[in-house]
Amino acid sequence: MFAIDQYAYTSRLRPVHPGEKLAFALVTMVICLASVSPAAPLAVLLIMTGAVLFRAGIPWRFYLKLMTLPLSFLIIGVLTVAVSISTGPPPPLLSGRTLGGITIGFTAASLQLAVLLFVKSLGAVSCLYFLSLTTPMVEVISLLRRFKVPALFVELMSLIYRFIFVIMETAEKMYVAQSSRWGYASIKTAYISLGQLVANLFGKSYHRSQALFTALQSRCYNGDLRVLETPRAPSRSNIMLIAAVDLFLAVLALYTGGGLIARIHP
Amino acid sequence: MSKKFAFPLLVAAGVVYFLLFPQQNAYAMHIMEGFLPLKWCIFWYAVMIPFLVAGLISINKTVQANPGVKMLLGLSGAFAFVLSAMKIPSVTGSCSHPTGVGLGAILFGPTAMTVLGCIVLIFQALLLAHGGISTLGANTVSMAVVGPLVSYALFKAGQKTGAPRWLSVFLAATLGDLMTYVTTSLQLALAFPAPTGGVAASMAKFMGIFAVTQVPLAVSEGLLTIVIINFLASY
Amino acid sequence: MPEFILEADTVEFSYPDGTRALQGVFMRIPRGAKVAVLGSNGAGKTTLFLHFNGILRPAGGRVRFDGREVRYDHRSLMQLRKNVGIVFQDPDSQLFSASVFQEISFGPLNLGLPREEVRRRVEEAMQATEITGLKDKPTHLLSYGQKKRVSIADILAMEPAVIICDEPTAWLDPKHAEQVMELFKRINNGGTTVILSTHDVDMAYSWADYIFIMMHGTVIGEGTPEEVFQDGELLFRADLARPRLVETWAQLRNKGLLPADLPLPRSWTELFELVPTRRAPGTGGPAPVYVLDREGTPACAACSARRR
Amino acid sequence: MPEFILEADTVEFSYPDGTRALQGVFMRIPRGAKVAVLGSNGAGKTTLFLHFNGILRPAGGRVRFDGREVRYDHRSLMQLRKNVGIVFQDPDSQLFSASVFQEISFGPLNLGLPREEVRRRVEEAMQATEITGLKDKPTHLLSYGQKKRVSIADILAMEPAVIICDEPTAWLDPKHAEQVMELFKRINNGGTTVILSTHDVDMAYSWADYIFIMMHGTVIGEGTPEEVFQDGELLFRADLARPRLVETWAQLRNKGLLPADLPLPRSWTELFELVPTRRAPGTGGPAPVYVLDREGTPACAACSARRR
Repeated sequence: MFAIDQYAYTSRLRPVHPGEKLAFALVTMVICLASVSPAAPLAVLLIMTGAVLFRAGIPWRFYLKLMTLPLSFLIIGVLTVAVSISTGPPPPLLSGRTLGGITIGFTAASLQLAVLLFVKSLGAVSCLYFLSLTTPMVEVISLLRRFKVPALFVELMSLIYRFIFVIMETAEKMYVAQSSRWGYASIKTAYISLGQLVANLFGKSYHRSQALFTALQSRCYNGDLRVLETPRAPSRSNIMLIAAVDLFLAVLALYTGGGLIARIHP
Repeated sequence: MSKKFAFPLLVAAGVVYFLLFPQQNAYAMHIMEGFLPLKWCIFWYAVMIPFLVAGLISINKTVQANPGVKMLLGLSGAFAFVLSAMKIPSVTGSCSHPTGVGLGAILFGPTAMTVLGCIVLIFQALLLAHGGISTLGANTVSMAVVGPLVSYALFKAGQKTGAPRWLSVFLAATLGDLMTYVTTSLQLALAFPAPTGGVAASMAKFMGIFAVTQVPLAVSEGLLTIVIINFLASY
Repeated sequence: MPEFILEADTVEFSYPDGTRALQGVFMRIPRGAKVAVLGSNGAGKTTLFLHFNGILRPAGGRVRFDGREVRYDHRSLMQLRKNVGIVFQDPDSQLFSASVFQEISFGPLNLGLPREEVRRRVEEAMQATEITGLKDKPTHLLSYGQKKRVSIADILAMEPAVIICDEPTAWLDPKHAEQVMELFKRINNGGTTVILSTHDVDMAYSWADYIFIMMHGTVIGEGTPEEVFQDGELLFRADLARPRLVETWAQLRNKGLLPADLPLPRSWTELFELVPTRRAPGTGGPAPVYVLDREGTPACAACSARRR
Repeated sequence: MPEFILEADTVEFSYPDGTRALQGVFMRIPRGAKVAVLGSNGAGKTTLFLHFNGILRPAGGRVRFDGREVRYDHRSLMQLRKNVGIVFQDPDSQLFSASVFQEISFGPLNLGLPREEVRRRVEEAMQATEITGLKDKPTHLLSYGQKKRVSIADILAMEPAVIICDEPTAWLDPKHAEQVMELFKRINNGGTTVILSTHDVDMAYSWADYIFIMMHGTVIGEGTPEEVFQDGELLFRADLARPRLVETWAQLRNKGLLPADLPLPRSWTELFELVPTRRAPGTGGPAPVYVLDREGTPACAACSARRR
């Protein structure tokens, strides 16, 4: 139903310990976000894309499509940051127009910020995709359980994850049934049909929750949704690899990012 | 390319992209992964946590008294996720996704919505690639704290003043939606203040841009929510 | 008027998750016929049906309605869906209105018909499916069999030229299943082409004029019920059992109890009429056995045999 | 050890909306038996089952497990639910976890068993239901039949003395339905009492040791399959059809082709073995007919008859 979810269960990195994958994705993302020059984010983008395509075996077409998903937000957001609007004396613009006393254009600083923002976002997105394309949600939830995230939160997460698919399927069936009876023939019928669909879906969700409660009770449910975890041994070589890659990225970020350099050459 | 043409060209490219892929603006109000600087990510996580904890404590109390509520909340969360993945025909002719902020607040109340909304946002990031992990705090605050609070307050106020149900539902859903978008714009403006004019000028920029998609969306969602609530009342 | 009302011409389709649901399906539905599509779960029946009213668009090949290739603009699609109605398997996912009357009026109202015409059609559909008495009942309080009838009335009220029904007898007890099959016979008598999918060979054998057998997304055999169910090799490939009726007939013929040159019977009554009565030696006749006759009143088998 | 493992003694129950779901049900389940409860939707089967493991509490009458009256304090209830497991009809509202392994471990963990024991039971239940290969698959990627198996494993892992299954074959195609019935035969062979609800008379006839017929919240008849399905008046009142096998047997006997004093056959093979071969006069023997034998390989009927 969701392509990302399916790849997570079938990717070649599935057998790797989920904790290692999560740590790799998160640490790398933090380095990427902390970086103040484009070099480290670009390296992150490259490494993560390589890992997803060549280690996990995700088809490049799909990955590319996924990469275009946040583009509309990114382009609009980056342009908004880059453009400066001023009514006073025009700032030192690289390029721009003045219309009726309002100056619209780029400054060197804003353009630089926009470019940095662009690559940082893409780098972070690649970290997110690495995680979601290689780690099944079941395992992410297990990790959260082990990290002592409140049990209620974890239980709700696992229930919601399980039933997203059930409800989605019901919704799709209802939508198809409505469409074949002209339910979406015009805007007006579409609103009525959709309203009817959502209201029914809510009713069905309610009844399903009651049926689920009954079923769990008959299996001695006593308030906790306890389940047995299958323990997994972390791999030392993977941890070393992750440490090495992230160390490299951190040094790169510090070295190009002005942190170290700035102190030496103020 | 001469610097003179760089600006108009880029703006034109943005506009063309915007027009070509309108469906991709559907989740525009989720701040994407990596867009906020690290310190703002941490800041919004810090803002989110007290609300989340309060929500969990309140849910926990109900669950202790009635263990079946846990299943109901689980199914409701799944319902909210599926709702947000649907497409509604917008009044402008394109399609968009409902946020479910208003409906959720009316059906489940604002405290439960904070917890459910946060989980839904995690799944949207991991399953649908909308939003992100680093921006989860900021998105939760706008979509699962501010929005539902506004919606709920408006709906209750509407009930108290005896306004017709359709009107209070419409206002709750539409303004709840709009407030999430105002909050998001504020979050972006705080992170990227304009060199001249600061946060206020930046906020004006972001609000101006997102108004194009968000105002029609909010109105569409308001209308849809009226239809939904009417059907629910008739069962 | 073309001989075939619906045609699938080498239709290919894959779901986004990569499942190749249809792999070059070639199927031509004779106008006015009672057609059964047989196949186990996952054979591609439902996917094919969703192509017949344009919900799905083939990745390769063509679908033709009334001799003309189906186009996928909004107007053409609406026209197609008006002519080809689908009753889905699970009535719970297609009933959404508060009352039976409202439910059935959903389709005709969406067609933009005048109120009077909508009312007439709803009344007629309720009469045909024998649910007039349920008119004002909320749909969620109906029994499963009643819901099934309402979901058929839903489509009847749109007066389509072809009515497709996915697994009409799934989860119905034998008695109600038979009633539903009778209903589809009547609908077909009115001139509507009826297509049913099923994995019930007994039902397909006694009901259909023409049968298609699907497997792994293709049609692996077709023909009249007599042709299809005497083709042992085809049934074997399709992993289908022979209808009990054909099996019994073959066994009795094999035992020398039936003449070898008679055609296959189409119903149990026909079969039992073919079997000659033999007086047990030494007794005055067969012992009386209580059986239920067609109308369901208990009757002594020996007596009713004598009455015939 | 009491002869009856579960007893419902004039159990009454009404739902909050006023529906009188059970009106004095009297039912005694023989220990170690294969029991089928027949009845249409709304007859009260599910409501009765929910009394058998203490989810519902009777408004009147008593439920007894193993000869002792059921009490409704927390401890007694847990004890009862450990011994009486219910597999619900819709696996999608029973399976709460996306992981098959975690799902099955839920019941045994609630019993307070040590981790190693839980793991052993989960493995065993997966083996018995033949789903070990699905261990790492998420629930939502399973087919309906696979989900059904997981929901059975859920209960098996609790190792109950009685396993109740609500409409086990609903929505399954004939092949998978037969596999599930085989599974319940194996479970029963291991000593577990199995209770199934169904409206499939053919299935109930060939599978069960003992049958109850429910209607409008009471038991209107019970007995061995032979007894129940020869009682024409009972079947008529219960709005049930006779199993095809019984019907055919009765017809043949009535025609004098079967001796009147033989017991009812329990399978079609048995029936056909009872029918004597008669050489058609003037021919050298019956014409060969192609039939599928039990294993599904096509074979000439005449030959296979000769081989026997």
